[in-house]
Amino acid sequence: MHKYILRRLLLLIPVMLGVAFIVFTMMYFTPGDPAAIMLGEAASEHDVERLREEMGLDRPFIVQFSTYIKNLVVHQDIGRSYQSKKPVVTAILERFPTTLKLAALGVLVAVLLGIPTGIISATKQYSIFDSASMVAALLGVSMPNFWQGLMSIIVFSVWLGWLPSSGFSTPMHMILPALTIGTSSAAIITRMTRSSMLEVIRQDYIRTARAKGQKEFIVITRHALKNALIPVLTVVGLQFGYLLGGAVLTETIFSIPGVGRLMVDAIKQRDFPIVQGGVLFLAITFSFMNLLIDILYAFVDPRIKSQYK
Amino acid sequence: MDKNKKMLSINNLSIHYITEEGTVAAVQDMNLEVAEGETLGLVGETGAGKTTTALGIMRLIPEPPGKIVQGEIVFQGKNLLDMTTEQMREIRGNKISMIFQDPMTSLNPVIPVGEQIAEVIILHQNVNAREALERAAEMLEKVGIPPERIKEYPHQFSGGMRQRVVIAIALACNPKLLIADEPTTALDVTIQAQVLKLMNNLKKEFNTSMIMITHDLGVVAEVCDKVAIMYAGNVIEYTDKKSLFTEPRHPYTLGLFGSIPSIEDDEERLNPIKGLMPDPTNIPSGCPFHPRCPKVMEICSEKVPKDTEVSKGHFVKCLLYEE
Amino acid sequence: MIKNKKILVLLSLVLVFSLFVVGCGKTEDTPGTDQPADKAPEVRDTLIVGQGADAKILDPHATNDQPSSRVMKQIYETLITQNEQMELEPGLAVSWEKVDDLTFEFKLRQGVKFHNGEEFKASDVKFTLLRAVESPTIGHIVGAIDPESIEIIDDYTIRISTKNPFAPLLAHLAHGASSMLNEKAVAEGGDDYGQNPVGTGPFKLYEWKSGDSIELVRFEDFHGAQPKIERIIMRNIPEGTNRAIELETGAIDIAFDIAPTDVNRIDENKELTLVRDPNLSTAYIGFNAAKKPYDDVRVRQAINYAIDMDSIIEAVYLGIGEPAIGPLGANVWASHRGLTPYGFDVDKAKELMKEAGLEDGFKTTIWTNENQQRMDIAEIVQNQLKAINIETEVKVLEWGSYLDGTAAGEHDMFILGWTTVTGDPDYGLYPLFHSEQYGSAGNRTFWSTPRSDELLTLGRTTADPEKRKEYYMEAQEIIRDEAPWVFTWNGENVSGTRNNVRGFMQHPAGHHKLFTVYFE
Amino acid sequence: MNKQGQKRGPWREVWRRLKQNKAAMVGLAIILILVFSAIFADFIAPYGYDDQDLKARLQGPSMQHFLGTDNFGRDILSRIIYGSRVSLQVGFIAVGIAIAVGGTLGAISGYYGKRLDNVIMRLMDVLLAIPGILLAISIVAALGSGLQNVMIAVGIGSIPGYARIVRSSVLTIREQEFIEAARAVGASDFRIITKHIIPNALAPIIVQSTLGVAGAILSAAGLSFIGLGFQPPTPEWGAMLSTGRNFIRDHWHMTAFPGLAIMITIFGLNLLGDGLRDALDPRLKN
Repeated sequence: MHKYILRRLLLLIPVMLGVAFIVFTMMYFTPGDPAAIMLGEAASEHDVERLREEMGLDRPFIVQFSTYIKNLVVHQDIGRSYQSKKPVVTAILERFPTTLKLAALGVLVAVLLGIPTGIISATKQYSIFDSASMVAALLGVSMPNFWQGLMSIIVFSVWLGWLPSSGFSTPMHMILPALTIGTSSAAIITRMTRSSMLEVIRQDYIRTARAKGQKEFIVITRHALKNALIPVLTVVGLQFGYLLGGAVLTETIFSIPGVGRLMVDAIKQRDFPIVQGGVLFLAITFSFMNLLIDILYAFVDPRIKSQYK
Repeated sequence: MDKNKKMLSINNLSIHYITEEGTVAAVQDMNLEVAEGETLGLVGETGAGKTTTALGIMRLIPEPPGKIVQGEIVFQGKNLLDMTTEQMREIRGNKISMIFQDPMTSLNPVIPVGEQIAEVIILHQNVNAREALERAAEMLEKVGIPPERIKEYPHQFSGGMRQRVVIAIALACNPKLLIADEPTTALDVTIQAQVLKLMNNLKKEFNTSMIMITHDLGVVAEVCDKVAIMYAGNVIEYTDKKSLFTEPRHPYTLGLFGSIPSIEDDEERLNPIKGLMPDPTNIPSGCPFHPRCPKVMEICSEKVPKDTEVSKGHFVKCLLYEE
Repeated sequence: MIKNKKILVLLSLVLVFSLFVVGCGKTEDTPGTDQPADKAPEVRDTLIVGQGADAKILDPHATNDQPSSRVMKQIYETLITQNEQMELEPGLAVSWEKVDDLTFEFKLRQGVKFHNGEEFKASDVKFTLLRAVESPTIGHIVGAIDPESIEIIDDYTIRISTKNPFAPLLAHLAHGASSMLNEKAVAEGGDDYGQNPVGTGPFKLYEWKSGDSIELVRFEDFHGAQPKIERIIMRNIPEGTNRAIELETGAIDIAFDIAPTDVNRIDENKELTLVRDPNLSTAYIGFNAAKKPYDDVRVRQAINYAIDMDSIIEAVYLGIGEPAIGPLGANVWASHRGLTPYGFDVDKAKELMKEAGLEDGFKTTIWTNENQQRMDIAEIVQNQLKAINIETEVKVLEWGSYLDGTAAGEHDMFILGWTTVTGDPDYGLYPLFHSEQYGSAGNRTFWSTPRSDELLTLGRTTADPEKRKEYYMEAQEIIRDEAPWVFTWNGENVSGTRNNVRGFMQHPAGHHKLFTVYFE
Repeated sequence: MNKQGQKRGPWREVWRRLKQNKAAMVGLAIILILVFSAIFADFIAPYGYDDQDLKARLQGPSMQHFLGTDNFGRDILSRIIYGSRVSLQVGFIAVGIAIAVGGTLGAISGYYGKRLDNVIMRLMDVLLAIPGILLAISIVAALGSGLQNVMIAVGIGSIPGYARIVRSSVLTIREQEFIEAARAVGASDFRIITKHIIPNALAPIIVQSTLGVAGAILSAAGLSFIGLGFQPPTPEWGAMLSTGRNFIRDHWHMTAFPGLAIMITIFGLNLLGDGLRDALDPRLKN
């Protein structure tokens, strides 16, 4: 197991270097001079040049990239934001908890909504509940979440006045964003749980459990669920990673100061250190998340555990 | 051992599967009896309705699409079909146990085998979890698995070993009736013999009645007292083992014997039954076997044959023997 | 035993989530985000303001953006201040006098403390100005000052000179970029000074939740009158709609930059007060006069005639602000109010196009950045120019690409805005129309005439206000006739406040004082 | 195993199964209607997509304008109808790009294996590790906005998915007998890949791409919602929605209808995709 984890971690290194390189290259060739943006509509060429020099933008690509990697590897330093002059790590860590919380709440909503619905749907296949929740799930997948967010603001904030429309400070503030970001995941998890559950309850070992005289509830929760949740777990993990990276739309709609908005702003303002650091950070988080799921797998599924050895 | 004490009797049982494509009469007008300590063989091709019968007795037919349309299943004097789910759960795994066909899939892959055996013990016997595990270990030993392996998972066992675990689960509560659904089909030939022997020994030890589902007449010869041959949901011949092997009557049964290669006979070729099992949603009229029957008569496509007692305790569903 | 396994799995799942939810980010109980409704009618001492973007950095020499200026206005002070009528008033300097054409002498206020306890002295002024001059970010504001010549007479007297005569110097010293810093604080702050600002203003930074809010707390040693409120929380609420909703529900007390679509709603709401004042901003459609066919004045004029600016303003700004008649808004000093608008006259436009030999029109592009109003204008202009056979393609560019492209002269028509923050016409004309300012420096039309160049130079180097006014009047007439721009719109500051908010006054430059605000 | 002989048979069978699936047929109908309205927008739409009428701004639904008008007095229904062109183009072409590039990479990777496989798959890992929307935003920032660039941006993000599918199909097919047979008669690698391996990987690709089109449309709408992507007056649904956001409190119809259009489209594609999956792989059907 340890060996397996170590191998996975080592494999991450070239991937992350690749991420750094791709982002760096892309940013380098993106039109829009960071210095010019900082200086605005009226800045003399002299000033722009001075600033470019100050920022090190006048150096050739290879020099810039290798300096970046050197600082990263040797000094664990990924620079400072052009705009706020903050260390990139600080700038990201300030925002990350909010996004993490948003994504976690979204996944929580998705899990709490999706797994029970999926289970009930599967155990009552072809019932009205099943059909209704399947249509709902399909709609959930089909609904653009930014649209859903806007519509829920209209209904719950504007028309009914029940919930605040922006910010992320109190539980009340979190309800709409969490629902918005969690809906499509809930739908996906519902579908996944249902099909996985259907697959499992047709298995012989479920019949075995019933043949033992076990209660149906226990058959479902203990025998079926544990097996059915294994593939669902992957989806939950993937969704979590996806929500972390894709929170920007929800953050925009609800004025939530998360890492997604930081990134989009940074891209627009050509705040390259933030973009690079942020993408790297999210990529690592995402990869760790995947690793975590694979490890969790081993705990749930003894078959996989023995494979890792 | 009182051979005449009835353990189970099935009367006029019909089980249908109702699907969009049509209704399948998986079991039709079935009449069977199993006495205490007796072994009944249920023989037929795949799709003949054997497993449905077994699941019917366990009341584990998936509903929908399955439905028990008529009949009764009397176990120890009580009709199982009248029982509540609660009462039925008391019986399952306790008084009636079942061994399934495929040991590779009938164990839960994410639960250690010991717990899977212990589960049935906890359910039906007044013991706590620790005691149950101890008993589970004993059961493992009884079926020939070192009890130290109690904490291992099914994937760590071979097929034959897993079937032993399944047998351990089935016999853990000392059931009155054991239904074994082709318990050896999925196993290697050498293992098959071992497992059959094990079952036979245990059955004798516990004085259990048994329904042995199989398509293998060799298995029947080895373990059964009585045999019911099934074809397309019907028991077409029902008799004791001896008369089945000495004087089979139904053309289908004859055909079955014809398709067994025999070393003793000098016949050069096998005589397999021509044709295939009918589409279950589209059973032929009259006698369902008539399109394949070598002795088919005109009336066979019109009239549904009834049980005919050709000699004492030997029932055949064939118009050849109807008056 | 059996149960254990299941519980373990369940637990691990629950744990993972609860860890994320609870663990990261202790629940923040910002006093500001509490609904004031739950509070007793005690006198509120915390003011909550919503604005459209978070400050970038609180170092006046490192940025010149509006959201940062709005916060820094409460933290820092300048030698001279400009009141809401754009008149110069003493700030950290109590008086000043002209020594010669290039030099001013300032008497500094005594007993002024910085937030770190240091006393404000002439050395701080010198340090600040030297640091400012070196910063490329605000070069256009303090660039005229000659760093060599800053002379400390005594702790409370200092002389500042410019390299050349520079009439608007005092106005530039009133600009936020000339805010006074403390040398010790800057040195201590190092690279992180922008997160730890130290000024002499009535409020000091208490907490900055990046992207969410900035909390300021009253500076007890402030040299002037103590503000009545103790805390200011400036919340970042980018969406106009959300800002309005938050104001209506009482989650914030003041909302800056009310979106045109929300103006009526705020106005009609009995609990709210709408505050509207003209500001110093102007929006314009520019032509790249270095490119055909825009090098032909007739084409530029034709397009001026072909655009129905009133309907655009109505559709885009929904009646906020007013149509611009010249390059400077009404509240800029020496703004020419007598310029004749071109008006909407398609026939005249066609005539001019014919004269220019382009009655069959041409294909062109109109550039804009992602600003919603500018994109809207572009769409309508595109539609209206069809009438004189001009086929326009709207190109929306990101701000960075837009600045690059327009500085390099790759564009045809473009839409942009300008704010004459100093209220002085030099600031509003020189960077935009002088030939020395082509490209990135501000003149993205690449238009100029020798005479207008001369006038603009004279305007900035002449001390006599009457003379300056004459020069600027003439320059504005030339710009009108030469039509490098289609004058579009002069903006308004529109804020909304709760009814119990008192003492709020908008500054035309947009960075409103909040320390005069109190609750009733 | 004679693949050629079987080829027609399975697809007819798939179609037969698909026809029995009512939901999938509903999905197919939705998509066909969209395709139809995209092709014949000029005839169906009551107005042009950029016919401004500044006097009829922000009108609610009425007999003249079934879905109301926008802030420039343009007919929203017409814009939605024309918008189907944009969305379908983006969806299908983006997925086309992804299939072409991803499929090729996956085929090469799976077929040649070893080093090349390792390099390509790590590259895919890199792409996967970057959050999709940020990747798309960065690409649009680098290339500039516009229909074409959005397609590329959205397409690049979904390359790894197809590369993986094709690769794994290739890996399972590579060793099968008919490939050996083709090799034995001296077929070139290219021929083997295009004639034998690709057709066999088709089923999972079809399923993935139906759902992929839905994803691409959503991504593109998301991009233009953030304000990146399309040049006005392109009637892109996400952009319409984004504009409508400013008017959401008084004129919800500007936001609601384009959103509904997106939702119905994605819904249709999902129905069809589910149906196709069941039809192509009957084992998965419940």
